Amino acid sequence: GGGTETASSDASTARVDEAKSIVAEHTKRPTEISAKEAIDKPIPRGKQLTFISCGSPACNLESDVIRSATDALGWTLKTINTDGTPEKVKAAWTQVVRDKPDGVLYTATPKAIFAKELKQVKANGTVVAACCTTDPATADGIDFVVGTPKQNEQLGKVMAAWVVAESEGKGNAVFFDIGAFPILTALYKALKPELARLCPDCDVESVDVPLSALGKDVPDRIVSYLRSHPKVKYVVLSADNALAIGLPAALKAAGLGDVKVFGEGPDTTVLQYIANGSMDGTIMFPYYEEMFAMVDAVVRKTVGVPLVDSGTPVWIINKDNLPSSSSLFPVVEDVQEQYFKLWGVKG
Amino acid sequence: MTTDSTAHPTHAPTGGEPPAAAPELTARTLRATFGFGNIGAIWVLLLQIVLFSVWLPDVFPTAATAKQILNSNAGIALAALALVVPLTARVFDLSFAYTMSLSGVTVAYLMVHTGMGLPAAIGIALLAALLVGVINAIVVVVLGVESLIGTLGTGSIIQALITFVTKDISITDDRLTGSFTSIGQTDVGGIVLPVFYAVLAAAATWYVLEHTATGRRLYAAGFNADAARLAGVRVERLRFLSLIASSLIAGFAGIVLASNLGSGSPTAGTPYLLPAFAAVFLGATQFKHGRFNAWGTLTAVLMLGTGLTGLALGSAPPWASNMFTGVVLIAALASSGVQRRTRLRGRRAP
Amino acid sequence: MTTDSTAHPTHAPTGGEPPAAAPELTARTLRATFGFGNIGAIWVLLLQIVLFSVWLPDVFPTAATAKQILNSNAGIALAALALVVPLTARVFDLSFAYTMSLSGVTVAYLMVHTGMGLPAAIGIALLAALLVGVINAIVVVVLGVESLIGTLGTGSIIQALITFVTKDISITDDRLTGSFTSIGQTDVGGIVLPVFYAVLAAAATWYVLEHTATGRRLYAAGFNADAARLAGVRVERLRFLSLIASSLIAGFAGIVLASNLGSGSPTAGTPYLLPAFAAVFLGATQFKHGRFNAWGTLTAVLMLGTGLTGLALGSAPPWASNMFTGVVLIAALASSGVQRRTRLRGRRAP
Amino acid sequence: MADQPVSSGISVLRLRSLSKTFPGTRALSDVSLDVHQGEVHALMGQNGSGKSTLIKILAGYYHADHGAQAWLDDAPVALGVVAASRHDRLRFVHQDLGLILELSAMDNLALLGGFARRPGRIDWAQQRRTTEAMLSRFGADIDVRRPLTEATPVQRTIVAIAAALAGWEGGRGVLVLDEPTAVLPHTEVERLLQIVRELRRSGSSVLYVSHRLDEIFQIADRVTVLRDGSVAATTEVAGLTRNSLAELMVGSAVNADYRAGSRTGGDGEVVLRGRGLRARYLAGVDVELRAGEVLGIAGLPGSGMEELPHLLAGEAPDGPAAGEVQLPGSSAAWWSVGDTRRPRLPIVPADRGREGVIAEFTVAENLSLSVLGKLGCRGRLLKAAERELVDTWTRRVQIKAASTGAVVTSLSGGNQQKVVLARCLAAQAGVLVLSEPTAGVDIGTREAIYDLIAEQAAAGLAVVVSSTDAGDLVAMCHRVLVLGRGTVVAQLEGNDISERAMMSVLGTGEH
Ligand SMILES: Nc1ncnc2c1ncn2[C@@H]1O[C@H](COP(=O)(O)OP(=O)(O)OP(=O)(O)O)[C@@H](O)[C@H]1O
Ligand SMILES: Nc1ncnc2c1ncn2[C@@H]1O[C@H](COP(=O)(O)OP(=O)(O)OP(=O)(O)O)[C@@H](O)[C@H]1O
Ligand SMILES: [Mg+2]
Ligand SMILES: [Mg+2]
Repeated sequence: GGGTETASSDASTARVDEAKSIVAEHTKRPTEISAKEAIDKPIPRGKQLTFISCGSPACNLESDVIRSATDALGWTLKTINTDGTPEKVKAAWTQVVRDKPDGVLYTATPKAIFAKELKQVKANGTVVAACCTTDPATADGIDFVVGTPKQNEQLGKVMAAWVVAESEGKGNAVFFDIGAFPILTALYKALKPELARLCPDCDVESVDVPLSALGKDVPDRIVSYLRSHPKVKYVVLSADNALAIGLPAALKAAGLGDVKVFGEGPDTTVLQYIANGSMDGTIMFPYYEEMFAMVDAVVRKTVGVPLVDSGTPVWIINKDNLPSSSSLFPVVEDVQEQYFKLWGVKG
Repeated sequence: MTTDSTAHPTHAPTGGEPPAAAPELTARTLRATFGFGNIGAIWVLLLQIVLFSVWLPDVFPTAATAKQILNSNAGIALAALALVVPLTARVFDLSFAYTMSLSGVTVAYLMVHTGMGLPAAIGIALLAALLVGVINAIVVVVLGVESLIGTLGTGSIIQALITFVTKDISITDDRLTGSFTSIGQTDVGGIVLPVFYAVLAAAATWYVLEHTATGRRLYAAGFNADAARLAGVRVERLRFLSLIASSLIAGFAGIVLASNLGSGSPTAGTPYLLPAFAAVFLGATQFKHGRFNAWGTLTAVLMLGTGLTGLALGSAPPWASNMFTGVVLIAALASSGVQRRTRLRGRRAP
Repeated sequence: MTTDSTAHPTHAPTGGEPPAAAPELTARTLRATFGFGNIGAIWVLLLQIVLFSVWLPDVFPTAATAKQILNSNAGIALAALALVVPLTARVFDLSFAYTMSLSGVTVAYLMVHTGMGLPAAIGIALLAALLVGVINAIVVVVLGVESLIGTLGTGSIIQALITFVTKDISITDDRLTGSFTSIGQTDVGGIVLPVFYAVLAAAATWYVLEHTATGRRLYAAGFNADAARLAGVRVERLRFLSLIASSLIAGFAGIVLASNLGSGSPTAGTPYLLPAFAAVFLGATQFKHGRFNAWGTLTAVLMLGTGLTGLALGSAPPWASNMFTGVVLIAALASSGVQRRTRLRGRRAP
Repeated sequence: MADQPVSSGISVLRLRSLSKTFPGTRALSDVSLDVHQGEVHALMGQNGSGKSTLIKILAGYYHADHGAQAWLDDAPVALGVVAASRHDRLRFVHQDLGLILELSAMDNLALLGGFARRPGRIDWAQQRRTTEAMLSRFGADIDVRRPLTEATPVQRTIVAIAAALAGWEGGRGVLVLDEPTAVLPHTEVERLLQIVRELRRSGSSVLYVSHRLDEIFQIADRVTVLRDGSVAATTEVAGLTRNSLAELMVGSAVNADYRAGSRTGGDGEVVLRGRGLRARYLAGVDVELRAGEVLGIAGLPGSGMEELPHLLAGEAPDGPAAGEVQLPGSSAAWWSVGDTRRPRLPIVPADRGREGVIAEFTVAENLSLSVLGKLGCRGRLLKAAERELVDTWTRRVQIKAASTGAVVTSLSGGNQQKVVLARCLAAQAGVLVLSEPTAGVDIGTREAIYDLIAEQAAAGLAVVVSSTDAGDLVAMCHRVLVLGRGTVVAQLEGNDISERAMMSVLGTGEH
């Protein structure tokens, strides 16, 4: 029996090493954006972009990022704020129909809400670019999508590697999902098999958090889970700007200081938790990269060159490589300059 | 010492005008009807229109803007109208927002997962809303639970059921395009059907409250349940019915909303909770001197919606809409406030 | 004579019990004090404890669970206590949730962007809350705007200001760890400081309402403002002060919350809006027969919180918590409902 | 039937074995009552003797205890059920009127009498004409479309009576009036009695509750007297005198024409001055009140007699008002009547239900409300001191309550009035303002109040009393200001104060 044991332990060591190398690889800050092809035709100035803001905090940042791009291009940006209710989103699209801009950008709204307006927008010749939606890009609908479920699967795999690496191949983990956001489900879809592959002894369970718990009793739910599952020491959050807020204090009060927490999509609060060591790591959300990718898509469509792959870089941040805890930052440090170079403009 | 006050020895109180009895067109009637106190929201609305037209002369004062305002406020108008009747009978129905989600999800679920036809699905969704109304009524009227909390409780239960069935995921499918979306998205001369539904619902509410004995009894039950009871008004039955009415209207609003969304969203209704109450209470200060009423509610919805559209047209910063809503709510109510206070004080007129 | 007369809604009222006059310890007094009608929430709480202990014998009935329940409900308890005094004077303060966000953001902003020390930052944040209270009071008491809508308006303005300053991004920095987080995160024997704050706030509220002339006058102003005014109670002044009190408590709760989160979140307070009102209204049915009161509010918070923790310990599905909250709200109120209804009926019977 | 009615006649309404137990109180025990066709049947009794309870059971508002029976025209009636089917046979004016003040006169009439309908909707024009016609029988000049919150108590009473009569013309049935005249002035009482006579002539019956003995002798054929919830007697009115009737109610000898205290008083310091007082009806009145003086204010509705007490007490008036008030006891300053900072005086308001008692409070809490500041020690409310105060005053004004911890609304109307009066007396402010102090107060209590006021006045309390009941003023006052059209038209002093004198000044003494 000893031989097989050694063999299996060798195999498991190998897998742990693989996990560690995946984590190590993604802990290095990416330096290149996925788009490589420069635009060889001149980009006309004076074009008009519209951004439909979702009404959540991140959208304000996104608006600023887009503005830095349009300013460099000599384009104008109009941001329409909505409160996130379907009617107001629809009204914003009605306005896009009236305004006839050259491009419209939006994030995280299902297409069904404005399907009718979308047809008219297309008829006006407006380019439509989206982020963070399960709706696919199709010939007669959205021209370009970044932040797709497929891209999220990549993140799920990295999360699995993190659990294995941190636990030296012994981790029992729990994944907190928000069912209301289908795009997050892709994370677990990839996480579970990847964890099984990297660590057959590890286990993970997905726990669904209802929308109505956000901002209220999420930390209490997580603490309760951990108390009733004392073997679980690794917590993976599907969206830590919604799930991690207040968690460190709750873990501390419950004496669960040995639990490690990892996530995806931090806000400044989460960055702060990472900075002071009360959270262990997270995958940075590529706000800058995705906004620029959308603008880039509109630019390419406008000048008539083929669109490029919408993949975005993955970066694990932890206490040691965190650039700042008081503001959000790009994944690729000079993302702006790299795009400007592709566009042939100066920032 | 105010010398001017002695110049008006017979003080004319500004009170409620009758709804239907032909008013003589005296200066006093005119003042009471068109004075700032009675239609503050309309003046604020007009002021907004002037200001936005000056600020955005090209885009704001257009027919397209008018249509956009109407179209984008039909849903909230329907939601608010659901509240007028129960509030008249002094019953809070906080569950209406959840009922909206419920009926939308029900239609979508039935069409997508059972392949049911649209009319049948709508019928069952309305039945579900009716059931909610009955349960609310049992909780509030029969069990005697304070309506504000009782309906928050039923709302919470409805949300639980929705989560149970949908797992909090919107129900979308190709089967939901076509006839289903046409309920909410068909437009007539640029104005979508929900606008007409809202006007119809307002007209019906107005007719019931102003022109039927039931309406008068609803007000009586709301103002003074005990006296109404002594006068032979069946207060409990009216409360029961008013909760059913609100659930049915909310259920209908939810179907319209889902059709607008093209999907059954498990949380579609919740954003309407506070705005709808704000509109109904603001509406109560309009036209009818503190009584909940349908046209006042519509006016309030338009007054709040116009500004938001204007701000969006002018690409105002993200904080502007909240600021605007707050200021306008207070302005419209304060201008009616003096009025209302004197009415309340009037009770003490010896 | 019909046999269903007992079920008749217009049933004979029973008078309320004496809160002030010394109750003799008769069987009736005991029943009134410990009967289901008066402390329904406590019975429901005990029932929960038994059920969860049977279901989860290993994890539920432990000291750790008790501590967890206390710790995780201190914030909502503070928020709810902010509402007790204004509601007693019949003033709704919906802005409290936004005031919570405001004070948290203010402390964080001052410490991070101006390098101010903690005590000064807290002082200024409380001043900001005080200012909100004064503005609320001006809107509601001086301008005479219906409090439900007036404070929704001021809340909306506060949110706009927060968005303006923070761009809706949480304020974080290293400077916020250390002394700032210790306000909310320090624990004494496993129980964090906010629990003690909540108990202190409840004790203070209880003392004011039960043992001072001001408390009695607040109840009088809330029950019948006109009669109270004629009896020499300065109703307007009390309403004014009650709004200031609620803003101050909410401001303090916001600071505690921010300390707990370790950041100034622009929307930290909003999720507390409905749960806090639910707790206060439920609390009003406990101990004091329909009067808003501090201990009843704490009991209600615990009753609702215990279930949520228990369900999470048992890994209940995501819909379970809403279902539970709804059922328990209705159960606790219905069991007190019969009681309360008779009190209300008693009011009019001349 | 076992117990035969005292007088013969056909019974329209018969009640047998009617009992009602509230927690802690037996309001009615084994009451039997017959109302004959075409008679005015008075129901008398002290405060809390069960009159209103009996009426509310008839109206279906309360259930009776088991065993009660009732017949209307020999058809058994289910007590404690609001039945529309009885609506054409039984009509009510409840104590404290049972109106919905936020609604207009038109609406209130329609709720009781039915709506004028066109197919599918209410015919508001017709409804308005009907309402105006009904109200014109009383000569009431009110806008039928405006909420009754704006109406005076007198106007409200008229609306309540008109509403009870709306759509109920004669025939066999009973009109039940529970203290309709509690706040009505003499002229309006006359009109009401006239209407009651007309009803009797047309064959209707009236069950009539009042504490005013004169009315009973003017109008009633028979009287049932309740004492502590039981029938003390049912008898022909013709065989009674004022004193014997009063004695039946109280159970011991009383003087129905009681006058309290001495005829003269008020030679003390001036404690209250008002000058140039104007308001909606007042058109310039000067007042001076001395310590130990009881000053009456008489007048018809619209003369300003309802407004004056409120202005003097420091209630910021509703509409424009002018004038100044001085309280020489505390300072020499003249306060404008609109000044909200000016010190307030304790007042017993006319509208007890809305402005007097706090319905959710107990008797004790209501009583101590105005003196809480004196019951404390550094902000703390001393419960023992409160209890002592409450016990003292409950005894002094003889409040009949199950306990001082009972909700005040469980008291009878008259006892609630005593609670409010006790609250104001307890404040010991030196000046006391009373508006309709004896509204709904029984004869025994009324005398107790007269005595109490006289006793306090002798000790230096200055009192302003306005009352529509001339008897009050005669019994209590040292001096009476008679108001007409907003000004003082006469001042009566000492032994000149009499009902006849007041009526002759007001021009209503012709009957
Ligand atoms: N809702 C109630 N709960 C408890 N006790 C009540 C209630 N209503 C009346 N009572 C009691 O019943 C008795 C009779 O009251 P009722 O109102 O019938 O008297 P009344 O004869 O009409 O007196 P008044 O002349 O003062 O109007 C009183 O002792 C009163 O305290
Ligand atoms: N309508 C009234 N009826 C009876 N007393 C009145 C009335 N109006 C005023 N008072 C008198 O005024 C006082 C109430 O005013 P205020 O609240 O300013 O005094 P306070 O009770 O001493 O206040 P504090 O408790 O704050 O010291 C009472 O003590 C009472 O004597
Ligand atoms: Mg009575
Ligand atoms: Mg009486």
